[in-house]
Amino acid sequence: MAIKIHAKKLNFYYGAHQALFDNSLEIEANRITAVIGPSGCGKSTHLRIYNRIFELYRDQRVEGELLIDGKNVLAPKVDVLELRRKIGMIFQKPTPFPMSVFDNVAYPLKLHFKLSKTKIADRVEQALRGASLWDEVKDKLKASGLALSGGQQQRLCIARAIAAEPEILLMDEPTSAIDPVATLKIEELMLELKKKFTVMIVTHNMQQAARISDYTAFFFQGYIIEFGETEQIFTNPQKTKTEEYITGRFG
Amino acid sequence: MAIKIHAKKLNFYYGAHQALFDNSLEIEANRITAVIGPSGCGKSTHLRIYNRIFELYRDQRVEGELLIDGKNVLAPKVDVLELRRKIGMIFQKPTPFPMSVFDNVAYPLKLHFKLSKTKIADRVEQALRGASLWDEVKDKLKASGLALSGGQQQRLCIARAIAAEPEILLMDEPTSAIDPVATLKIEELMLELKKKFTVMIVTHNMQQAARISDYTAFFFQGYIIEFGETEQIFTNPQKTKTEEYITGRFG
Amino acid sequence: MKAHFIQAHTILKEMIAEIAAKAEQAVQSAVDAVDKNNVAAATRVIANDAKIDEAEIKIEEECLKILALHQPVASDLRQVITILKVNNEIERVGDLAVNIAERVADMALYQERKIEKFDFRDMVNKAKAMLKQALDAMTYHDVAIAMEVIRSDDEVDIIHRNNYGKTRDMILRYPDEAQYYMDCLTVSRCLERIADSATNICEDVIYQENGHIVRHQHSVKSDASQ
Amino acid sequence: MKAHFIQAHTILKEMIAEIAAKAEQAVQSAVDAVDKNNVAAATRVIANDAKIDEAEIKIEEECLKILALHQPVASDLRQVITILKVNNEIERVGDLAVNIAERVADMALYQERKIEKFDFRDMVNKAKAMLKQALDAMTYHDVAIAMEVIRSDDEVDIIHRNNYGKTRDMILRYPDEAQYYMDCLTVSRCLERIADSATNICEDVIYQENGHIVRHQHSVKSDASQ
Amino acid sequence: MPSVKTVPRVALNRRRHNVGLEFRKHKNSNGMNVFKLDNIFKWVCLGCAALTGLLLVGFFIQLIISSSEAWREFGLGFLISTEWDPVNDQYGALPSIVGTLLTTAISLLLALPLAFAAAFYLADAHPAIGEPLGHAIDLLAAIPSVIYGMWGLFVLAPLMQKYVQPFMVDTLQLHQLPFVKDEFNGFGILTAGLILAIMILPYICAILRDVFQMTPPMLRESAHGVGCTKWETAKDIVFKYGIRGILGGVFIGLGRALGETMAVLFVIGNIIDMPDSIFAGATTISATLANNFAEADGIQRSALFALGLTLLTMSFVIQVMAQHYLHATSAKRGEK
Amino acid sequence: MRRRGLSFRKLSDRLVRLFSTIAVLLAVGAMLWIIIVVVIYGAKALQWSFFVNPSKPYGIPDGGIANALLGSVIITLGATLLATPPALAAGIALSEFKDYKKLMFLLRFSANVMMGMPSVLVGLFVYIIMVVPSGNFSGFAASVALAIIMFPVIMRTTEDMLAMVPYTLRESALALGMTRMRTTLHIVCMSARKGLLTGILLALSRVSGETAPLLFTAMFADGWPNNYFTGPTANMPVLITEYTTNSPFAAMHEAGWGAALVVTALVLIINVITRIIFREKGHGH
Repeated sequence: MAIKIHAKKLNFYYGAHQALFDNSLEIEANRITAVIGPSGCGKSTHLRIYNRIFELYRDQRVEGELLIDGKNVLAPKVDVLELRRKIGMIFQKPTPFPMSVFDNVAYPLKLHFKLSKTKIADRVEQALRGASLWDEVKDKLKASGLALSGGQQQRLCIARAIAAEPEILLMDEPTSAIDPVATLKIEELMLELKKKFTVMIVTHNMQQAARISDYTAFFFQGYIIEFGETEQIFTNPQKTKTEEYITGRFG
Repeated sequence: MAIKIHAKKLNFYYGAHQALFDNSLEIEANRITAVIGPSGCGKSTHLRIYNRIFELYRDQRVEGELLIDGKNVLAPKVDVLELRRKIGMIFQKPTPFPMSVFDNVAYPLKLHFKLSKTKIADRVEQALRGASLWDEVKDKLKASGLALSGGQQQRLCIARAIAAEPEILLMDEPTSAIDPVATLKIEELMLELKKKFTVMIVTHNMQQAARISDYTAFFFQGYIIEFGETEQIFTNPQKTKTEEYITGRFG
Repeated sequence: MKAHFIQAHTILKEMIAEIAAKAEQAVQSAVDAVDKNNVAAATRVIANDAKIDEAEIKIEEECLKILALHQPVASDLRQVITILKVNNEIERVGDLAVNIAERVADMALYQERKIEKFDFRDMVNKAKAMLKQALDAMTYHDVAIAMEVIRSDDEVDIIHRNNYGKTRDMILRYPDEAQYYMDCLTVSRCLERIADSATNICEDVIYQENGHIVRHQHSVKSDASQ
Repeated sequence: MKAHFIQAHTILKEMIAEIAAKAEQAVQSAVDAVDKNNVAAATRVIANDAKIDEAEIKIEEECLKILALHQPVASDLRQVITILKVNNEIERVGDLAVNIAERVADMALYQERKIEKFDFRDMVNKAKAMLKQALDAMTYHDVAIAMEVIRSDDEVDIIHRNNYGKTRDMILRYPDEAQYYMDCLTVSRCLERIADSATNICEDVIYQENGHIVRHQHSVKSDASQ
Repeated sequence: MPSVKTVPRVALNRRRHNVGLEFRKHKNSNGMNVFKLDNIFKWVCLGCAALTGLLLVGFFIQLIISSSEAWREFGLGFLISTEWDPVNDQYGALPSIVGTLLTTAISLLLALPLAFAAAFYLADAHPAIGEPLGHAIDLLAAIPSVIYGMWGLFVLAPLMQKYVQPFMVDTLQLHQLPFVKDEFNGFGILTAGLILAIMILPYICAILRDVFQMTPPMLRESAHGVGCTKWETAKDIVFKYGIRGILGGVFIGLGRALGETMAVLFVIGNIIDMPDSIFAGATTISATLANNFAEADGIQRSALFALGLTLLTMSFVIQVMAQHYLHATSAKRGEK
Repeated sequence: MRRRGLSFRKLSDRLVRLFSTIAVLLAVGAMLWIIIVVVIYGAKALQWSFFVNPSKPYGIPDGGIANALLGSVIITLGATLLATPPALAAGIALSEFKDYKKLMFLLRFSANVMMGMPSVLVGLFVYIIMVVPSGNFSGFAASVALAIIMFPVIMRTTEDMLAMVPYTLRESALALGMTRMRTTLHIVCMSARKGLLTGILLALSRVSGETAPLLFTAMFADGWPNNYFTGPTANMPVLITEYTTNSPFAAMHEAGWGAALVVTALVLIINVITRIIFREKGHGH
């Protein structure tokens, strides 16, 4: 399998406080890689390096290399906007833009591509279908994105993320603010998404990681303690810390 | 085993909207009874009848009988303040009162009982020990209750609830706002609590219900679909709806 | 959860169907080999058992994986556990087929002698039918068939008990052929144990469907008569 | 989760220790009964098996309950699964003890005759030691002991194979005593299978500790020689 | 934002995308233009934000400069001098300051308990009653102060003269207390305090209501859950929970009362003299300013600016206190 | 354990609740009283001529309020135009640029202090910086004074409203490859647009009844407001003050009440509109 992302000794700092230590990972293309660990272990922080969203905050900085398709995207010359187009991100809470369902998905398209109106409509439909949302919203494309239910909003965000034709999808606890039924739908959607994208998901819900991911990385206090096939992590973890965490023996 | 609470055909209304339908239950003393079901199924509503806390809101009303130790507590003549002393309630989020740790626990004592200072101190210690919190807070009894961590706050609320010598503890998703490690502690605490109290817990976390409860009631759309021993509910539910819910086949 | 679990569960069911087919085939081939004194066929059965063993381990790993990753409850859990146990029984059936096949070479030595042969046909048919029905019961979640299989186990037991007496008589009558009759008894015992396995599978199926463990309720029986 | 799981798990371990002790006792009593031609003792062994069966079902239910309610993963899951399987093996050992005991009445008939008796002592000691070690390995999570038991299984196999030949020879020599020698063979086979069960338990223990299924790696063996 | 539009448009740079889509825009490959634009936007916003700080400093500077003459003339004694004599160009601030403090104190004394009680009622009332009543009280705050002044002048002052003050003096014999005299004409400190009380009531009430509402429902429910009555819940739990917010609200009301001009101007009597009774006519700083500014010049004008500076300083201190408490509550809420 | 008496606790509860009901009735009663008085006295003045005629000096009949009304509208609109753009930008700065925490804290703090500033001082300030240098009162100076009052109100409301927009919305916009500016203007401000409008209206209603600053800046003139930048400009609040305090004539008192009614009505209308807009926003979320 092709390695899509190769993190090499990432160190991350919040001001003077070091949050990540020598994180190295190799992420396979077209697989779901789950990132688990106790709160504050750095799992979200790790993900936020990938699309350099951490740069919003002045006192945060990273050291190390992050190769995507072999290219170090942490290099200063890299075009951040283009990088972010290539890496879709889904957040903990659904964040539909304050516009219609259609415009929500069309917005990134218009931002990045020059397309005719019909082509935009096509791609919006395609993205909404890709997010298993088309059937539910096709009759209310003009309604506000905020009028949808929580689960639908989250799928709208997924549609928006995949509209710009990214290659990687980062999901930061995408179902933590969503009810179980909607969670189910999104988890099923992920099975579809991994056919086209490389998916990374941060989750505090171990069962979720177990259910949906192919690979699992266990973070603890900023270190990657163990990384391997999900099956192996959950049936036969190699590190005591991992074992303690997944069996709930912590604390 | 003694039946502590006997709900008889409870019907509950939010204004014109009926939320609960003919809820009948028999709750055993000194057992943990879990109430599970999808969001909006009425599980919290059901619990809020027990200490008549719903009466705070004008448009909510109940029909039916709720016998506690054989006495219908929904009768108008029942003294609500005394009823609430007898039924401790723990909420979704920790709600320490804006006072010191000590006063948090002493407050309900002073409210309901005439006690000397030393006796109050004794009982506060006893309650804090009962909530497995004493060792952690004995050196900061004067600190604000809000200064504790989330899990400690929740145990403080438990201490406060048990200080007034209740007989029943109602817990409305007591760990949903708390991190996994603290959740563990509270779950372990429950094992202790059930020795002295009759515990009812509403939870959206099926695994939690499975782990800690002796009996489980499954609510759906305001009806009690199934009620039985937890083991039976989770290995061999009798109703299709229950099966669908606990195996995640909903939606 | 569901989609992932269903996917994994479907794969599991296919795997168990496959191993069941293999085991059935092994029994059939072994019995045929006894019938036709076909040592080559018997050797093949013995060689093929490795595949069944391999499949058994794969299925078991898959079951454990499902338990660890999907943490099923209620009927889902019962199905996985049932498969875990049925898988074990099927592997045992495969082993028993090997045991039968191992006797073939020995028995073939007596092929030409004019001794009284054992007639296994009735027993073979019964045992094979039970095995087949048991697997069907599992596949189609059919408790009725499962109950029937459990009931018919007694018949096979009786046949085996008769075979035991017959063997003793035969040995007394033809001491020189003791080896052959002991082989026959082994075959009979294997068939009886295949029927037992079928019964066990059916008990598991009933657990899968009803959630009740019905084992041991109809008197202690496994290997009860030799 | 932990406290509740540990509580349930402890109970489970106590239960499995109890059933193991019962099964060991049954084997011991059965073998003693054979040795002393004590029909009464043998009858007691047969009667007591119902308790083992009952305990087996209780343990299995407890395992399923833990799986459904606590949804263990990693080593916790492996321990529960191991107990589930070991439990099954132990029940089988109990059944085998019954099989041995069932022969006692028959063999007692030959008590007074001056025939060459079988000496099971070596085999009994080996099989019993294996069973005990296997249970110890499980209790103390000791992979080394488990490996040793697996290795020593071959010795018992060899003894049994010798017994098989010896039986045939004896029958040829004393056809009138065929019944007795067939009983002896049955006892030998039961002991051999008890050793097999011990081996299986050890394989499960190794899985429990290492997470690897080691079964079938040391050649197909169960009942491989009669 | 006009300032942003003047920035040159981003250079278009078309290029092929691997899926075959055409890129619409995007900066040149190093992305500089985009960030320049972002930077300009940021500095424009920051500049506007800085205005508020500059204004505040400007207030002090301007008033200090304009009042420097008076300070030179009277020194700090200006603050404790009771004289205000335009004929002899002798000016002192004490009468105005005392009037200000007295009216403010009276208004707070009257408004606080009422506001707390009203907020308690509104927080608990059925929405169908509580909401309209709440809005009604809020609208009380929206009525321009000049209207209060008129109402005070034409309605309240006559009522005070005819009924209230006679009642207080004749029936309650309050004039035996110090600082109450049996001379009254409807105008004066008490009337002004009363008007101010009505004016600041909605402000304090609104903040208290926020405090009541900001109290997590679960906290209130848990108070009831341990068996508190509604009043016990309010005084022991909600009050303590929102104490800082309540203090902030009190200071906000205090600031209002201190600086209010028009409503006071109409009813206080505008006598620049030390008051000897709560019925006496007096003045406040802002009333003095509004009343005398038009005709004043020279040292009198400077003295008025000095009064203004005094008021600014008082108001500043009170606002600092208010912000201190409100900020602390919002920080606490932020944690939750 | 000895139990505390329940009846005493319940009685005090009832008494307090009775008192609180009275308090609300008092407050609402005061409002109704004021409004009713204004309506009763003011209604007499409301005639067509009252709205179309300019004000006349003392004693001249048929004086209206048209010039003052127009003047007030011009002054207030001027103030709104002056204050809104920089105040919005300032609000954006406060909520969006978290890099300069101490500076932002100071600015937010001074805005809060400015919001509580007595308006009479704002009048004084503008008098010093505008009226004195130019030598004359002007409507524009009044607009500046009102703008100074509006500025912190809009700024702080803007900040609060933008702060209510979840931070992840910004991040998700940026994560799609948007620039900071586009994110702020297209996504964040769009999300909060009703809140921003609420802030502007809030500020508007706050200043539309202000009197004290106008005394020092616009003053008053019995004529149409045709020299907004250079001369005293007629306006409602000062008209009311003049007619009620400095005039012995009943007709002028009556006109004052009429003007008061108009101002009160306008202010209350703006207020109610603000509330409705804000409530709709509340439901949207």
